[in-house]
Amino acid sequence: MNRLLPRTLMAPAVLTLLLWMIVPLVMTLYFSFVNYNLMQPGEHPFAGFENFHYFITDPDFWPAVGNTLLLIGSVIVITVIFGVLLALLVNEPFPGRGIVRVLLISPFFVMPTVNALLWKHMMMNPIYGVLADVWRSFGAEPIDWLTDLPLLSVIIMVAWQWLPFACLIFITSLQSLDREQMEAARMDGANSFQRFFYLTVPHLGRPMAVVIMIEMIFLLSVFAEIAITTNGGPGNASTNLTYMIFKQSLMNFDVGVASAGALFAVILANIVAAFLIRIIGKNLD
Amino acid sequence: MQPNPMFTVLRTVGAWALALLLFFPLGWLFLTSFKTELQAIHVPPLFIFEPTMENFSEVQRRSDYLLYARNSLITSVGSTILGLLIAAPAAYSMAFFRTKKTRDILMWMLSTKMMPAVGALVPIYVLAQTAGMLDSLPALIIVFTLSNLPIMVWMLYTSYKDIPNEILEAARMDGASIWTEFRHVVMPLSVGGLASCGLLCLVLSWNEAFWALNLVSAKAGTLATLISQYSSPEGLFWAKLSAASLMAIAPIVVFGWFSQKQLVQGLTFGAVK
Amino acid sequence: ATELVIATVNNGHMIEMQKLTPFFEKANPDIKLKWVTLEEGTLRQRVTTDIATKGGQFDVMTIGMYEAPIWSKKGWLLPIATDAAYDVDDLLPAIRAGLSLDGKLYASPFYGESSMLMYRKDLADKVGFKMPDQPTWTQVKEFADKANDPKGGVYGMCLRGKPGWGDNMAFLSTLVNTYGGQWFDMKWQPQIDTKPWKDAINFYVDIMKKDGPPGASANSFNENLALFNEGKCAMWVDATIAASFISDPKQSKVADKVAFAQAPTAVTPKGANWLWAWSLAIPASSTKVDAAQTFIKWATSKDYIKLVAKETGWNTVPTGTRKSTYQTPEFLKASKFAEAEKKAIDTANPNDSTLPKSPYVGVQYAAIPEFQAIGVAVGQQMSAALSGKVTVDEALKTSQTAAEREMKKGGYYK
Amino acid sequence: MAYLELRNIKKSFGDAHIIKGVNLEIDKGEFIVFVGPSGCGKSTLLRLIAGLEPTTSGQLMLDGKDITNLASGKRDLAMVFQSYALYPHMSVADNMSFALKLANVPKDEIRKKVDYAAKQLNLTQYLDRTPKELSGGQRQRVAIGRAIVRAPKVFLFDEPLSNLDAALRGNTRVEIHKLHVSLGATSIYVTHDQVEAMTLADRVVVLKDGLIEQVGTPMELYDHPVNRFVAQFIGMPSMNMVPASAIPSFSSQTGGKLPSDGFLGVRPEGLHVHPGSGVGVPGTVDLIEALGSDTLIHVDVQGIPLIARQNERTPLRVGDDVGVELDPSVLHLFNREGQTVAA
Amino acid sequence: MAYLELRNIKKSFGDAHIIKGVNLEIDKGEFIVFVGPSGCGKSTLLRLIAGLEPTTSGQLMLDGKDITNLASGKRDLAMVFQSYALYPHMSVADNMSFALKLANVPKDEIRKKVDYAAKQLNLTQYLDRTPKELSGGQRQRVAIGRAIVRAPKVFLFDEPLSNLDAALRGNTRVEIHKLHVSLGATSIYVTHDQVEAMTLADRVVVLKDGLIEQVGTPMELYDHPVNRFVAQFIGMPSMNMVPASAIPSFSSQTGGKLPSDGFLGVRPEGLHVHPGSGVGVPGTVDLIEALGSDTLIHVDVQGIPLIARQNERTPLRVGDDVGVELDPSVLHLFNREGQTVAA
Ligand SMILES: Nc1ncnc2c1ncn2[C@@H]1O[C@H](COP(=O)(O)OP(=O)(O)OP(=O)(O)O)[C@@H](O)[C@H]1O
Ligand SMILES: Nc1ncnc2c1ncn2[C@@H]1O[C@H](COP(=O)(O)OP(=O)(O)OP(=O)(O)O)[C@@H](O)[C@H]1O
Ligand SMILES: [Mg+2]
Ligand SMILES: [Mg+2]
Repeated sequence: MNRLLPRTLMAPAVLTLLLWMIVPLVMTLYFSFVNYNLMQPGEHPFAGFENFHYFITDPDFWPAVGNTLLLIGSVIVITVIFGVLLALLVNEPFPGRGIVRVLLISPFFVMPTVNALLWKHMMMNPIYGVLADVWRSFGAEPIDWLTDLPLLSVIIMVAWQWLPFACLIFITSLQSLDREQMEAARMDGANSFQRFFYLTVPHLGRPMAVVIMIEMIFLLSVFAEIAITTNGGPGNASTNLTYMIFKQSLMNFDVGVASAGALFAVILANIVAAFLIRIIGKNLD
Repeated sequence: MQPNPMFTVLRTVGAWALALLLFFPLGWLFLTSFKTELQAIHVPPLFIFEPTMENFSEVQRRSDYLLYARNSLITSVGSTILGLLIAAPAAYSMAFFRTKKTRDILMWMLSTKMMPAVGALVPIYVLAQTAGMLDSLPALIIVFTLSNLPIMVWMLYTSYKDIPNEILEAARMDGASIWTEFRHVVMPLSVGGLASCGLLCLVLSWNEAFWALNLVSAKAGTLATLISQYSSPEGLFWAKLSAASLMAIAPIVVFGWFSQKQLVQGLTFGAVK
Repeated sequence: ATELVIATVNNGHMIEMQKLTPFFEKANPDIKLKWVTLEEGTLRQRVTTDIATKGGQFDVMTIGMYEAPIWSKKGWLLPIATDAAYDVDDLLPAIRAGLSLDGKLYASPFYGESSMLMYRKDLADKVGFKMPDQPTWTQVKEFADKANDPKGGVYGMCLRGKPGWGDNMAFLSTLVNTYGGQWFDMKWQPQIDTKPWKDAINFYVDIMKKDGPPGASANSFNENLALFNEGKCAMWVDATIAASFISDPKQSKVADKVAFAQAPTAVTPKGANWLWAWSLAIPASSTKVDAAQTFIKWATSKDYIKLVAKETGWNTVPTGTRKSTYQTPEFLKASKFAEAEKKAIDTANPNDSTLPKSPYVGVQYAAIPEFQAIGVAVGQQMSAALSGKVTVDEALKTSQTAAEREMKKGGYYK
Repeated sequence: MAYLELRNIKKSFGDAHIIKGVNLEIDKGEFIVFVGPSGCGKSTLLRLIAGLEPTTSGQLMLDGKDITNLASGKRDLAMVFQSYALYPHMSVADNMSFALKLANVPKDEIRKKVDYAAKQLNLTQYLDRTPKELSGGQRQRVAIGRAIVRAPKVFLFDEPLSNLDAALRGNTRVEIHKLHVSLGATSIYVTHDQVEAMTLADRVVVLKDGLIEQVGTPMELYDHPVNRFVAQFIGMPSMNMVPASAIPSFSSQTGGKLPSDGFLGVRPEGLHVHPGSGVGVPGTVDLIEALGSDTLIHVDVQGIPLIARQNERTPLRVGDDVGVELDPSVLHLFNREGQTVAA
Repeated sequence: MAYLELRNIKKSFGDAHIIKGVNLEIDKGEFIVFVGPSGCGKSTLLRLIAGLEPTTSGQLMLDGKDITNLASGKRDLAMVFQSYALYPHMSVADNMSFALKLANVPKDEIRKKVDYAAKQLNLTQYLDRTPKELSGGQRQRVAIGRAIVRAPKVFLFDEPLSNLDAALRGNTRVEIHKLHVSLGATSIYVTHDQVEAMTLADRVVVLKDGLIEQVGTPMELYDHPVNRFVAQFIGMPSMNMVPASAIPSFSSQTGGKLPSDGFLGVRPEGLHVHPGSGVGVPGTVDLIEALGSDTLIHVDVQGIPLIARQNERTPLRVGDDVGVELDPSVLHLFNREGQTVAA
C-alpha cells in the first residue's frame, strides 16, 4: 500500500483540528502579549510578560490550580469507585434491571447548565432545598452546601453527571470478564471479596484508564456548574482554572490576561496529556 | 453462579434504591415544573400538590420553543453527520494503516479537547464575525463538530480496530478498491461503533451551552440558550425554569433512554477486550 | 422589512415588552422584532463582547447605568434622537443625568430603580418596633435582633451575599457610602482598607451572622425575594422593583403585611441608596439606526406605559423613568410603594454619592472599565468574609491589594 | 469403596434436562476420560463434580464424604480449563500460588511447592512472566501447574489440549500421562480427541445425551463396544458400518448371527484391498491417503463407501478396480436398534 | 514452463529478514503444501504470493505474466484464511458472490456459479444464512466456496482446518482433496498438520527459517529426506534419532557408512520390540500408547528414548525389560551437520 492514501484519509480531521487549535492559539498567543481589555479596544500596546505576571500573581491562581486538580481527582475517584460498585450491582439479572439501567443512565443526558440549576435551587438550597428538608427531618441543622462546602457541592454535581458514564463503561467491561477465570478462582477457594479484588478489579484496569482519560478531558473545563452555583466562591474556594479564565475574559473583559491564562491551561492540559500518554495511553492499544 | 434468592432480593432492593436516588433530582425537576412558583419554594418541599400546566404554557408563550428545538436538532444532527464524515476516514486510516505516530496523533487530537473554550472565545468570536457567521447554524455546526472530533476519532478508531485484518485482506483479494472495502466491509462491520459514536456526539452537541450561548443570538439559538431566558430573572422563577429545563432536556433524555442499548454497546473506547 | 435584533435581560418588564411586540409591529409594519432574552450576567457578557469586537449581532441593546457613560465616551453608542412627543424632560433627572454625555442622551431608560428597605409590618408591630421613614442602621439592627426567630422560620435581616459587582457589591457600596467611605479617592487610590469600609463590612457581617438566613453568601435579589415571599425575612434592603413582587398576592404569602422605608443610613445619608436603570441603546455599528430609534422611542415613551397599563394594569407598568408616571393617579393608587420609590430615586445622585469627594460617577459602582474586575474580586472577598472563610480585615486587605493591582494595570498610576 | 462416587446425578437448566442420571464409581489413582459428541453434557458433568453448578438431584461422594453441597473451593479438586483461565494480570508464579495464598499456606512452603511444580513442568525460567508472554503450550502447562501445586484429591481437565496445535498436543499428551503416573493422582479428563482418550485413559466413559453409554478400558471399548454408537465413536477412522442387506457376500461371513435388518461393523484394519478384481467383493478406489507408515484406501463397494487401512504402501491409484476382503475375526454385529449382537 | 514461479523471493520486515530467497516452480494443477515449524515464514510466503504484502525483492510469475507488483485483487488468486475471514454481515450467498459482483459479472451468471459451488459444498440450504448462524465446518466450506466461485488461477490456503475439531478436520480434508481433483485447480496449502501434508500434497515444500529445505512428493520426503530436519519433521511420531556412538550395536548395522560423529535415524515402524531380553538391544518400556489399530511403545535404550510402532496389541507393560531390534532396510544416515549420507 502506498503511504499517500492513509494520509489523505486522515487529512481532513488532522487539518481541521490543526486549524481549530492553531488559529485560536496564535491569536491567543498574540493577545497574551498585548494589553487588550474589551472595554478599551482599539489600542493594543505591547505588554511583554505583564499579562502572565498578572495571571500568576493573581491570588486566585494557585488555589485555582489546586481546585482544578482536586475537582478532577475527586470526581474521578468517586465515579470510578461508585461506578464499579453500581456496575457490579446491576451486572447480574434482577427484576426491573432494564428500568434501573435507564434511570441510572439519565443524568448523563442532562445539560450541565440544567444540572447546576437543578442542584443549586432544588437540591442544595439551605432553606427550601430537598436536602435541607432531609436534614431537618433528621432533626439536624440543614447544611448550607454552596457556602460551607462549595467545592464539595460542585464535585457532587459533576460526579452525579459523570457517574452514569463510568458505570456504563464498567458494565460493558464486566460482561467481557471471562467466566472460566471466575470459576477457576472459585475452585481455588476464593470468596466473593477475594474474587472481586484479585480478578474483577484488575480486569477493570483498562476501562478505568478509559474513564479517567475521558473524564480528565471533560473535567478540565468544568465551568457551567461553577458559574451558575458558587461563582467560584466564597472567596476562591471553588474557583478552577477555567472559571478563573472565564472571570478574566467575560467578567473583567481582560482578553490579555485571559489569553495568558488560556495558555497556562493549554500547558496544564499538555502536562496532563503527557501524563496520560505515559500512564494510561499504553493501556489503550 | 448459585443464585441465592436472598442475594437477589438484596440486589434488587439495593439497585432500585440507588437508581431512584440518582434519578431523584431529575424526578424532582419534573415535579417542580408542574408547580406554581409559590409551591416551588414551599418549605417543606411539596411532594403532593395540584399540578398545573401554567409554566409550560408560559414558556411556550414567551419563547418559540419549536424554533429552539429545531435549531438544536439541526445543529446536533448536522454536527454529528459532519463529524462522522470527517472522523470515519481518519479513524479508518489510523486503525488499518498503523504507524508509530498513530498513537501520538490520537493523543494530540485528544489534547486539543483540553483547552478551555473560554480561553478561545475572543479569537473564535472574531473569526466567526469576520466570516460573517455569527448567529448562524453553520457556525454552531462547525464548532460542535470540531470540539467533538477528537472523541469521535478515538471512538471509531477503537471500534475499527476490532475488525480482523484478515477480513479486509479477503476483500482486497476479492478485488475491492479502498472505497468498496470501506463502504461494503468496514462500514457495515462497525455500524455499532458508528451508531454509538453518533449518539454520543448527538448528546454532547445537544447539551453544548458555551458556544451556543456566545456565538448566536436571535436566529440560531439552541435549547441550551433557552435556559438562560429563565434563569434568575427578577422575581420568582423556579417553576418556570424547571419547565423550560424540562422542555430543553426531555428530547435528548428520552432519546437517550431509547438508544441506551446502542450507545452502551459502542461506548467502550476499546476498554473491553 | 427591517429586522431588529434586540438583546434584553430576562426581567419581568422586558418580558412584558416582548409580549407587546404585535402592537409595535402593527404600528410599524416595516419593522420586525427579534428578541434575545438572556439572564443578566450572560446578557452583559454577550453585549460587551459584541460591541467591543464590533460583532454587530444586535441592533438594540439593553444596558445599565454603568455601561452607558463608559461606552458613550468611547463612541460605541449612537445618541438617541428624541423629539417633542418623547418629552425628554419628563425623565427623572437623576436617571437622565446618568445616561447622558455632554447633554446628549445615549440610552433611553426603560425602567429604573433605587434601593429601599422593605419590612414586615406585622412583625414590627408584634415586637413593638416603630419603623422611621428613614431609619438608621443601628435602629434596623435593633429590629432585626428582636424579630430574628430561626426556629420559627423567620430571619431578622435578608441582604445580598452572592459575589458580583452587580450583586453583593451593589448593596455593600451603598452601605460603605453611608458609613462615609468611597471606592477611590481623588488620586484614584482604592480606599477599601479604610475605617468606613471596616465599620460597614463588620456591621454587615455581624448582622448577617446574627440575624441572617443560612446560605446568605449565595443569595442575591431572587433568593432573598423567595425568602421574603415565603415569609422568612423580617427585613430586606434591595432594589425598589422588589416592592411590586412582594406586594403581589399571587407571588407572595406576605403581600398584605409589607411596608416600605428609605434605605437605612449611618454616618451620612449620601449614597445610602443606589440608582440603576435598564436602558435601551443603539450600538454605533448598527446598520438599522432608524428602525432602532423608532423602536426605542416607542418602548420608552409615555404611551408605552399607558399601553402596559391598559393591557395588564397600572401595577405592572415599568417605573422609575418618568415623572409623569408618578403623577398618574391610577398608578399611585395601584402601587402603594410608588411614593417611597420615587423618593429613593430622587435622592440618589450618581455624581455626588460619597462623603469625601470622589473622582468617579456612580453610586453603587464606579463607572470606569476597571471597576468590573475590582467589583468581582472584592465581591468574592466580601462573600468569603460573610461565610466566615476569612476575617473581615483579611478580606478588606486582599480586596485593597486586588484593587490596586487592577488600577495599576489600568495605567492610573505607576 | 470408590474414591469418587456419582450417585444418580441429574442436572436440568430450566426445562432442559442435560444430565439425566449418571452413576459412576472412580477409584483412587484412576484416570477417567469422558468422551461423547458435542453437547452431550461432558462439560456439564465435570462442572457438577467441580461444584461450579449445583446438581438438580443426586449425590456426590468424595473420599467417603458427601460433597454434594460443598462450596467449590472446599472440595479439594483442581480443574484445568479449556481456555486455561489463567489470571491474566498475575505472573506465572502468582497464578500457581493463588490458591495456596488464599488458603494461608506459609510463604516458604508455597515457594517450595511452586518451584517443584515449575521444575516438573519445565516452567522455572518463566515464573516471572505473565500469561500473555507465554506460548500456547506454556500456558497450558501453567494451567496444569496451578492444579498440581494444590495437590488436590482429584484433577479435572476439560479439553485441556484442544487449543494447541497437533504437534504440541502430542507432546503435552505424553507429559500429562507421565505426570499422572508420577503423581499417582486421580483424574477426570474430558476430550473429544480419539487419541487422547485411547492413550490416556484407564477407563473411558462414553456419554450420549446426558447418559452413560458404556464405561470400560480403551481396548474394551475398541474391541467390545456395546452398541453401534460406541463402536463408531471410538476409533479413527471410524468403523465401517454396512447394512446387513447391502453387501450380501460380507453378511454371509457372519455365520448367520447378523439380524437381517441389522448392521455389520468392520474396522478399517479389518478390510483388505487387493488389486484387480480377483479376490473378494469388487469395488473401485475413491481416494488414497498415504500417511507414510500406513495407508488409508477409500473404496466404493456397490455404492457403500468403505475405508481400509493397511500398513504397507499401495501401488493402487484412484479409479482402480479392486477386490475387498473381510477379516472375519474382527467383525461387529448390531441389531436394528444398534445394540451389539454376540458374534 | 512453470505455471507459477517464485524467483528468488525475499522479504524483510524492517531489519528482520523473514524470507531469505525462495525459488519455486509450480505446475498447473499441482497441489503444493508448505510445511515448517511455527514462525518459519509459511504464512508470509503465502501472503507474498497473494499480494497482501509487497515483496522486498525477487519476482513472481503467474501463467507467463509478471505479477510481482500487481494489486492483490488483480492477481486472479483466491485465498482461504485460517479464521475464514468471512464477511459477517453478508449472507453466505453474498459472501461467495462478493468478488464477482465487484468484477461486474452479470447477475445470472453469478447465481449460476454460486449455486454450483454451493451444491458441490453441500451449502445450498444455507445460502441465506449469515456466517454466525453456521457451524465451524460450514463456515469453512463457505470460505472455500468463496474461493471456488472465482475460478482463480491458484487457490491459496493458510491452515484452513486448524480451527476445526479432529473429526471434522478429517472429513474436510477428504473433501478438499476430492474438490482439488474434481476442479483440477492449482493450489498452495499451508499447514503444520502432518496428515494433511502427507495426504493432500502432490509436492510438499519444507521451509525452515525462510528458506526451502526440501521439495518433493510426500513419499519422497518420507523415504528420502535430505537432512535430519526434514526427516524428523515429516512423520508422526517423528523419526528416532540416535547419535552414532550411543548404541554401537545399532550403528554397526549400517555397513560402516555412518560417520562416527553422525546420527542414525529410524522410523518408529522400523523398530521391533520383543518381550524379554533375548533378542536385540536391551531396554525398558517407558510408556505404552494403545491406539486400537496400532500401538506406540516408548522404550528407553541405554538412556536414549525411542518410540516403536507396531500394528498388533502388545502384552507389554510399563517397566518391562525388552529387546529392541532394528529393521536394517529403512535406516537413515546423517553426518554431523545433519545432511543425509547415502545408505
Ligand atoms: N448454563 C446453561 N444453561 C442452559 N443450558 C446449558 C447451560 N450450560 C450448558 N447447557 C446445555 O447443556 C448441554 C450440554 O452442554 P455441555 O457444555 O456439557 O456439552 P459438552 O458435552 O461439553 O459439549 P462440547 O464437546 O461441545 O464441549 C448443551 O446443549 C448446552 O446447550
Ligand atoms: N507484519 C510483520 N511485521 C514484523 N514481523 C512479522 C510480520 N509478519 C510476520 N512477521 C514475522 O515473520 C516471521 C514468520 O511469520 P509467519 O506468520 O510467516 O510464520 P508461519 O510460518 O506462518 O508460522 P505459524 O505456523 O505460527 O503460522 C515470524 O517471526 C513473525 O514474527
Ligand atoms: Mg464442553
Ligand atoms: Mg502462519
